[in-house]
Amino acid sequence: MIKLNPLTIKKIRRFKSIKRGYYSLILLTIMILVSIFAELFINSRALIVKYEGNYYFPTYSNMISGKTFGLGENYDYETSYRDLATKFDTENSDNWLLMPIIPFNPYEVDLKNDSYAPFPPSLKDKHFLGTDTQGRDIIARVVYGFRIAIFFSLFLLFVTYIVGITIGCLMGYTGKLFDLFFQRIIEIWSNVPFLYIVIIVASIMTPNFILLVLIVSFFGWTNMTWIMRTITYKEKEREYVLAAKSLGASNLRIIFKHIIPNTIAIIVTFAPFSISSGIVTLTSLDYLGFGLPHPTPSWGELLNQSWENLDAWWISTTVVTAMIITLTTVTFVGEAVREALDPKLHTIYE
Amino acid sequence: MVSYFIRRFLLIIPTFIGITLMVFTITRFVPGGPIERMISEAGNMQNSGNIQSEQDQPLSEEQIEELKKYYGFDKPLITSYFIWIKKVLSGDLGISTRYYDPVWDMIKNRIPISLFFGSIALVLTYGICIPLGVLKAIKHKTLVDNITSIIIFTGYAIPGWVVGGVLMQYFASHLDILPLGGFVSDNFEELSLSGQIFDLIKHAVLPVTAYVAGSFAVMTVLMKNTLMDNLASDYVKTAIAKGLPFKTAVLKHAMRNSLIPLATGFGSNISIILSGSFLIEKVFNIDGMGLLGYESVLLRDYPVVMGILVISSILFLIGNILSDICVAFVDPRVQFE
Amino acid sequence: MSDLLEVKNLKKYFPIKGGILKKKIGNIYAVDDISLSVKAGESVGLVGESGCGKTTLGRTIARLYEATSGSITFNNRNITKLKYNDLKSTKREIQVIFQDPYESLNSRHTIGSILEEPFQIHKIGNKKERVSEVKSLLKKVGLPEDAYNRYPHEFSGGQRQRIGIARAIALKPKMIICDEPVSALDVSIQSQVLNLLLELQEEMKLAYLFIAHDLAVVKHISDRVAVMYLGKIVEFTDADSIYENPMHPYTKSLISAIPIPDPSVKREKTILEGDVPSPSNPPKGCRFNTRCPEVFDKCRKVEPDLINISKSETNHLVACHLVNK
Amino acid sequence: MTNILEVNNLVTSFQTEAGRVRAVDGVSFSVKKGKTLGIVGESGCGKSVSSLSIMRLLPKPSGVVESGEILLQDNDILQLETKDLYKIRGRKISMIFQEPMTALNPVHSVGKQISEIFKIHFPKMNSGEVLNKSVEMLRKVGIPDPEKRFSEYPHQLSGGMRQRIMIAMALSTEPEILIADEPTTALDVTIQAQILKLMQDLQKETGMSIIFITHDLGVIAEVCDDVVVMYAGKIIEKAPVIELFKNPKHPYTIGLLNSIPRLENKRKTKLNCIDGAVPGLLDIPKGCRFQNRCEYKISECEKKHPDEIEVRPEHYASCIFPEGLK
Amino acid sequence: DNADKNDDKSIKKPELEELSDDKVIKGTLPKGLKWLTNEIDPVFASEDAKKGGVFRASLRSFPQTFRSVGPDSNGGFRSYLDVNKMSLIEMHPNTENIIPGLATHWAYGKDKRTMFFKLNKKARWSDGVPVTAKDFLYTIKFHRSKHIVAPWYNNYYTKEIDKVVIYDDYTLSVSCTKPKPDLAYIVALGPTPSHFYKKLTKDFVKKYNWNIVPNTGPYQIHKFKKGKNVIFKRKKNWWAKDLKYNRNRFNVDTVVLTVIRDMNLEWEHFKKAKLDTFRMPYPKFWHSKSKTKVFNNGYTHKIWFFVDKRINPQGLYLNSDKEIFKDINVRQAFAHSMNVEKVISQLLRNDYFRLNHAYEGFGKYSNNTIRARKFDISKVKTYMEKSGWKRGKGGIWIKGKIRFSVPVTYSSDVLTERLVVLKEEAKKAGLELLLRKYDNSAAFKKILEKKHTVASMIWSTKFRPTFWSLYHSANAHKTQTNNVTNTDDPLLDKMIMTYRNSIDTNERMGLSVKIQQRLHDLCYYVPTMKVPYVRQGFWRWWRLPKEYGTKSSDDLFDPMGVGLAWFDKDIYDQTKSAMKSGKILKATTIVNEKYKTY
Ligand SMILES: Nc1ncnc2c1ncn2[C@@H]1O[C@H](COP(=O)(O)OP(=O)(O)OP(=O)(O)O)[C@@H](O)[C@H]1O
Ligand SMILES: Nc1ncnc2c1ncn2[C@@H]1O[C@H](COP(=O)(O)OP(=O)(O)OP(=O)(O)O)[C@@H](O)[C@H]1O
Ligand SMILES: [Mg+2]
Ligand SMILES: [Mg+2]
Repeated sequence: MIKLNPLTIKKIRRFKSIKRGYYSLILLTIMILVSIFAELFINSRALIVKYEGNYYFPTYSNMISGKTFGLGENYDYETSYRDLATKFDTENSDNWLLMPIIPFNPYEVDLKNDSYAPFPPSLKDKHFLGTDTQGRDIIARVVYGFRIAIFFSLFLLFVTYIVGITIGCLMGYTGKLFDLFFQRIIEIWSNVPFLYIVIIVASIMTPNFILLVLIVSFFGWTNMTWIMRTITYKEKEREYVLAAKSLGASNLRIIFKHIIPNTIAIIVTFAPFSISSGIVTLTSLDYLGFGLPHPTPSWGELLNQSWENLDAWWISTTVVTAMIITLTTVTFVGEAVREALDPKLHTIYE
Repeated sequence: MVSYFIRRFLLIIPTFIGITLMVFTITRFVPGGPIERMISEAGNMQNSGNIQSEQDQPLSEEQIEELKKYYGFDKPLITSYFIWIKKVLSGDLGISTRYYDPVWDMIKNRIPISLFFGSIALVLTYGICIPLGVLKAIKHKTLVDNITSIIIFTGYAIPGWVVGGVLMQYFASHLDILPLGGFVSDNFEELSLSGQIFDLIKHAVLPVTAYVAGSFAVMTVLMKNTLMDNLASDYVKTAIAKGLPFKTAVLKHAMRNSLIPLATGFGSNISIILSGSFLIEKVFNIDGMGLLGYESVLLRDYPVVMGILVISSILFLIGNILSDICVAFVDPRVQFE
Repeated sequence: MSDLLEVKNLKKYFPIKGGILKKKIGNIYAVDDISLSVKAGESVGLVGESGCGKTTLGRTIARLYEATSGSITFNNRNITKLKYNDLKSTKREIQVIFQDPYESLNSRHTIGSILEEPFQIHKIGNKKERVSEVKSLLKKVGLPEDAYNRYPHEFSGGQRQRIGIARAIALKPKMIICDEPVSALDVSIQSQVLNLLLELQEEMKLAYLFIAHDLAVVKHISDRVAVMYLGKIVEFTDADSIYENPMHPYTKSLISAIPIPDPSVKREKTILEGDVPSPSNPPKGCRFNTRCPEVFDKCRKVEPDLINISKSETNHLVACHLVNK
Repeated sequence: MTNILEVNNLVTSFQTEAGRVRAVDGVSFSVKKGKTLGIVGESGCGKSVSSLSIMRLLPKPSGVVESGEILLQDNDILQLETKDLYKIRGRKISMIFQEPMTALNPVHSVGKQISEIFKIHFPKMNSGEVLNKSVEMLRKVGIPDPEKRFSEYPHQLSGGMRQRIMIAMALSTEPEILIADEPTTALDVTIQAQILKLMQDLQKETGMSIIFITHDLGVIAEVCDDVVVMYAGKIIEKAPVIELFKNPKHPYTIGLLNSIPRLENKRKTKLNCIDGAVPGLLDIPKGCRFQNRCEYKISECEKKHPDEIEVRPEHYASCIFPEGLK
Repeated sequence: DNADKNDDKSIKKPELEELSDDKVIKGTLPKGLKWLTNEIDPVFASEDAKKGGVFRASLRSFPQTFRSVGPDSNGGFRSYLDVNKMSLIEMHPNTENIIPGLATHWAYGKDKRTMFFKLNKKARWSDGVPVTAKDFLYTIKFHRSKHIVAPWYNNYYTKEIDKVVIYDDYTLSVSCTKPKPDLAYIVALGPTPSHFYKKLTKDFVKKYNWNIVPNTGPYQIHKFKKGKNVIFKRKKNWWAKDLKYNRNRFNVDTVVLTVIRDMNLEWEHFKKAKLDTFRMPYPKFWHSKSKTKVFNNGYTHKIWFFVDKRINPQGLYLNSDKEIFKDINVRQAFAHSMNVEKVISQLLRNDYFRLNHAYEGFGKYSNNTIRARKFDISKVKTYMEKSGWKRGKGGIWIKGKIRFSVPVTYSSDVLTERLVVLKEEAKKAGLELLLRKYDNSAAFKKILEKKHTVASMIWSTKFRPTFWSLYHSANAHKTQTNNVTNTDDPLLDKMIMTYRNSIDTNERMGLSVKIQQRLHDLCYYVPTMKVPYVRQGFWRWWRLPKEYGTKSSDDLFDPMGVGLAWFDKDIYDQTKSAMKSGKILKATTIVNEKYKTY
């Protein structure tokens, strides 16, 4: 096992002692894990099917057509496992299948003939928090929407941090013209109304995931760059850097072995806030209709639906709650990280 | 000092050109401007209403060329940029391609509205954050601190427009005690002065809450953290050692120093005052600068977009200078050599 | 014995930048026309008040700062203008120990990797050899072997300074620039470190440029001592004569200002008036004229040269009109 | 001679992440009227904490005086109501700190910071008087052109000047005791000499008592009448200054005095030194706190911290065989 | 009628010469004209109607201009201006016969491209100036002017309208460039107030952007607050108020149009009686949202009124220039993979109806035998296999490297939920739809540049079916034409050309039916649905005639268009007091199927 720097261990311990942040982190981790393996909990595909003595595991496999399970000659498309379950039940054979807790995928429109979406929460239908206006399961939409939002933010974080750290470090370290030039660029960049531009671009080209990450990071890199520049600027004047220099270390070595590791704390402090702003950005864009294309599960779209269907309280309640939980946990984690890395002396006098 | 500001102002120029040129370029290469709008209108028109026609197609190439000329899109990018900037310099922001009104008039009409919300929000933010930050710093890690932390971070986490939407649904639609957005009632002019004030307040409560909810946390925490730093500093110890009661030491010594970082952010708040948040304005149907900008972007009213950009970037740059002045005001160490 | 290090007319000015355009609006004359030499195995002490340019001089010699003008010759090689690759071999031979043992060690690296770094940079040995080399270094500076995997903050100030020393001697340099290596340490620890430095010098035939503001410490460790005032050397001679026979009024008052840890000794003190002037705006004439108790007209106009006044073979350089009359 | 201040069995502890630590553990000393008491010891041994305890200036909530008494003219400071405390601080006991750079508020002019003292303690004074008094104080501490300096800000002054301002502030109410916590450590020797001289002059003039904290034995020798040597939160030796330097009894004091490089020493000789380092507050050994660095250590030393013994008149040391040394 | 003219001497009509640089064409009336008029069709307003009241409606956005020509004049607000501009002749909404407008009489010319009109001498502009023949001449000049920046009008008034000839102040003729079927509707020009515009200049667009142009209809803009509202006032002495077909119409005194940017906000305003009616074509509002206090307590009522009118062809337009849709089998398979029925029945609560083809509602011009292709997986299979496609791994059809995966270009938010259902159903049929929503003009640009694969869109309709611009090969394979399917079929081309050039109504009807069949067979277009009714909620003090509306009503309460509704003060007071006391009135939902055709 790698030996952690005891200072780091101390910081981790300090973080753990901030209960609000610590439990938020646990909750957040669970949420992310659940969303990564959401297919196991929320999916229209069965987890296991036993049919005529063979076992099938449809969750992560290719589509299995209904023909395979004897649902009909023309059943060339994806088996409806819920129907299959009903069939198995009535047949009384030893065929059986196991469905996930919520047997719907986020795209599936589960409409009915006699009543109309949005359907309220129902245990019988297994829409535990109801459906949206197209009859899609709310939990499924929310969970898969969370997955997309969080990965969007992580990708965004990754891209902006890579760019920000590279340019920021160079600016702070080399200084001079390069620094001056990018200072101006950043000043300009951060003044450009970024949401407007994203809207303009998004309205003419229906962005996909990667494209949207790129567009948003195209305007999002300045923050991290500026932060990195400032830290590098301070850090490079510190004596341990001089010490490395006096040993004859190259600039690259100094940047990568000395400066960047010492800025990690600050980078880490900003990460949760970047993540929450990533989520908010995506949600806002989706809400305005300039985010990922339909029918991608998305909180923004659900928010939009919920404003329009207030009588369907389950939509607004669920999505607003999900948003509040996620964003507050992320924020609490961020706050706790900040406090753990930079504890404030609490001093008052008599 | 004067020369400092002159140079500061001079530095605005390249930044200003950079910002405007960039947006100008983007708007140039994006379809959906007045010409595209006319093309699509023409397409619809010949299919609509009473008029009967078979020959017609949407506009021909020559007609499109003519329109380009009319709107000045026939010139190369740089030329038209310079034409634009020359006009801006002479105080002419151009004409909206949507309303055919002078852009400046349109902006001018929105300024009071945004200013109203912005300044109330600003006053509230500072007015609440500073005392709250002080309280939290002194009561660090107590119940009061923890509870207010949870409240402000929750407020911070949820975007203002979501807060706004939720509040409006509850107070305006459900409880029906506050108006459904808008800036003032339709019969505003007919109201008495007190009625007008009351009407304004009624309309302002929710949007202001939405505006303030998010900016709260940042400021409060900033205030708290710097105050805590300052409380632990030597000079507060000195002040107390002189015989100053703790409270007085906080107010007279620690506070002023803690205001420095807050003053640094003051300038950017100035520009936010005016530009507002279009999402909140959209939710509350407030005709401010934010909404104007948003609608102009959606409908590709680029002169207005550029006009707002001009105003907001000048405000931002001036805001920076204002920040400098503010900081210099509270911090004697800062000098404009 | 020829000089290992020879510094001639070295100047280092820091530009004062102002305004938003960050234009140069003045200079800090941190090191202003300094010449000195260090022989192999010799230690030269450097004292002076805060801000007089000691650190700057040391760092300029170590090529951490770019000299404004003048020349630095090390081992008969002019290193003033060398570029990175050519400089590398010189860097092996001149090492630096810093004042602040807390700041000069990267808190994210273990002692092992801090001490291995010099070998990595200069591509010496394989991993195994390096580890054993580091272990022997630890032993040499009197640290336990298990320090290898620990982090700097787990050590006390004195121990950390030993780590700094170990790093400096790792590449077996010819010369070490010690920038106030003991100022931050407690008295009881200070003597440990001084002893270590003396031992190492003996053992490795090191030359020291020893910077401190405590004249007693400097005198203790040095063969020759230079006294600096506002970017200039005002007196430069061997350590004993600087104490026994100070010539420059500044040196004199410096010595008299040092509190003597013996309450029974009462002596007459010359207490200097006022503060050290700013190095960005040094006084005309002799730089000491604003505080000199024996100032006269010429001092305010003419800058005295640093002149050898010694009749014996050991040089005694002084820059004072009183002496050079 | 009368003691103006007596500290008896002071125990002060701090709440830290690793638990509660005693920074000062049963310290007793007294300050004579008109005299200077020096407190010397290595970094972290509890000098500042002792002095802050006297001022009741411990950073709350982490620092608390657990027990003991601090008698100022027979009144226990520790028992005072907060509002009475305000009347003592700055009026009867003043304090100056090590870092003149940070001890002054950067955003107020020095004049304002000095006048404040008068406003607190002499509320009846009108502003003209306050101004005159303040300027006079500045002049007294040797600040040239005090009228001009009055309106300047701390950053416009040099370190020495700032320390003078601190002294001016501390002395403007003519307190009975001045606590100077390493007032010259951050200054250059030539400036240090100025400040020390100033303090001595002012003491002569006002007849106040001084508690002078330093780790520089040279300074102690120059300015103090009595000395207290602290080690890891305890006093291990106290004596009048000449006695202490002539006849140090505690092995630590002896080691300390021997390890100082002196100008008159022979160059490049091996200095005597005390091996090892001061134990951290968390791993203070049972028994004598100095045991792991003591060359005379015997197994007895591990049992308990030795009591204070009056080895000679007015000379106390905490060691089990102080007489046996040397 | 000089008496009227002298009422306001300050307004002087310009002489004709001033109007035009070209010589005014003054002719002599041909002999033997048969002057027609129509006073025998049934009236459609109610005798009970009373004048008065304020009607509050909403605008989604503030109009960009009050001009009716030039840039951005074609927005939603345009209709409020148009309804207050009378034409020479009007059309009876139920019988579709010509009724008098500004002209009292009309006559057809022998050349089949000219019509003659006699103006009503009472006709006045809203500023009191009489409407004369010159105003029609000016219409042509006006619309041909470059200064109005309206290329489409420039075109139309040059290529379609040939000339206006003036015989005297109150007699004129209008000619087309060539003989036309349904000539009357083409030459029924509206006048343009020459005295108002005077000389047109380059700055027309800007100068007249917010000008309130004199009109001839019942209402005129009274005042407006930019960005907020526009208020119309009824003309107390409107010259045409006693015309037979105008009596008892246009009853409301004041019409207030307020900008409310969002439908949900509009709904909230309606519930608070800040708006008088609310349109609810969407099932959501009709069925569920309206289950609210004001409806349950009977303060507001609902009406569902079927109409019989030309249906706008909504649906999916396949671009046959894309490789995949060159194959008719694939197009048919595509059509059979669209489960429009499911969308209608399960999403839209069967409130909408399946559209069978692009030309429904044109009476005898429509082919009523065509039935839209239904969702049918086995048919999809047959067609796809016929062209050699196979089901791939994910169940999607593949052929070589091509997957049956097509992007659908659209721009309207309401379509999203329908397309989502179509997409999910199509997956079963082995077709993957990728939904690509663009901003309105971006989508249109893309479609006109023929870069789409499938476009989900809706065309507006005309009086008679038109085919040439949408389906003739002359408009295929090039940009900026309306043939967005790139239909290119020789047989079709021939029929379209014949239809286009014929002025024989029967021949045209026959051809129209045949062309529609051919279009159905070629399957470039998948019709989706239609909404052949008006559904509104309204506050109960608004009264309608017994018939409720007309055959082609768009908005039953629209005060200015058809203007049949009126404000009942008694009911208003009664309702208000009921609301105050919480008294529950009878909840009412009116369903009228008089004009339901299926
Ligand atoms: N990197 C730098 N940039 C600008 N000015 C500098 C820099 N380093 C030092 N100086 C200035 O140069 C002068 C000499 O500084 P230097 O650190 O060499 O003094 P010193 O004698 O080492 O002082 P000390 O005893 O406080 O360490 C000072 O006025 C200092 O402010
Ligand atoms: N606020 C505090 N919280 C926790 N521990 C403290 C605090 N202040 C001081 N200590 C601890 O108390 C011990 C004594 O500190 P003190 O400041 O009195 O030392 P000192 O003798 O003044 O040293 P120096 O010469 O470095 O000023 C130290 O170990 C220190 O770590
Ligand atoms: Mg230095
Ligand atoms: Mg201390």
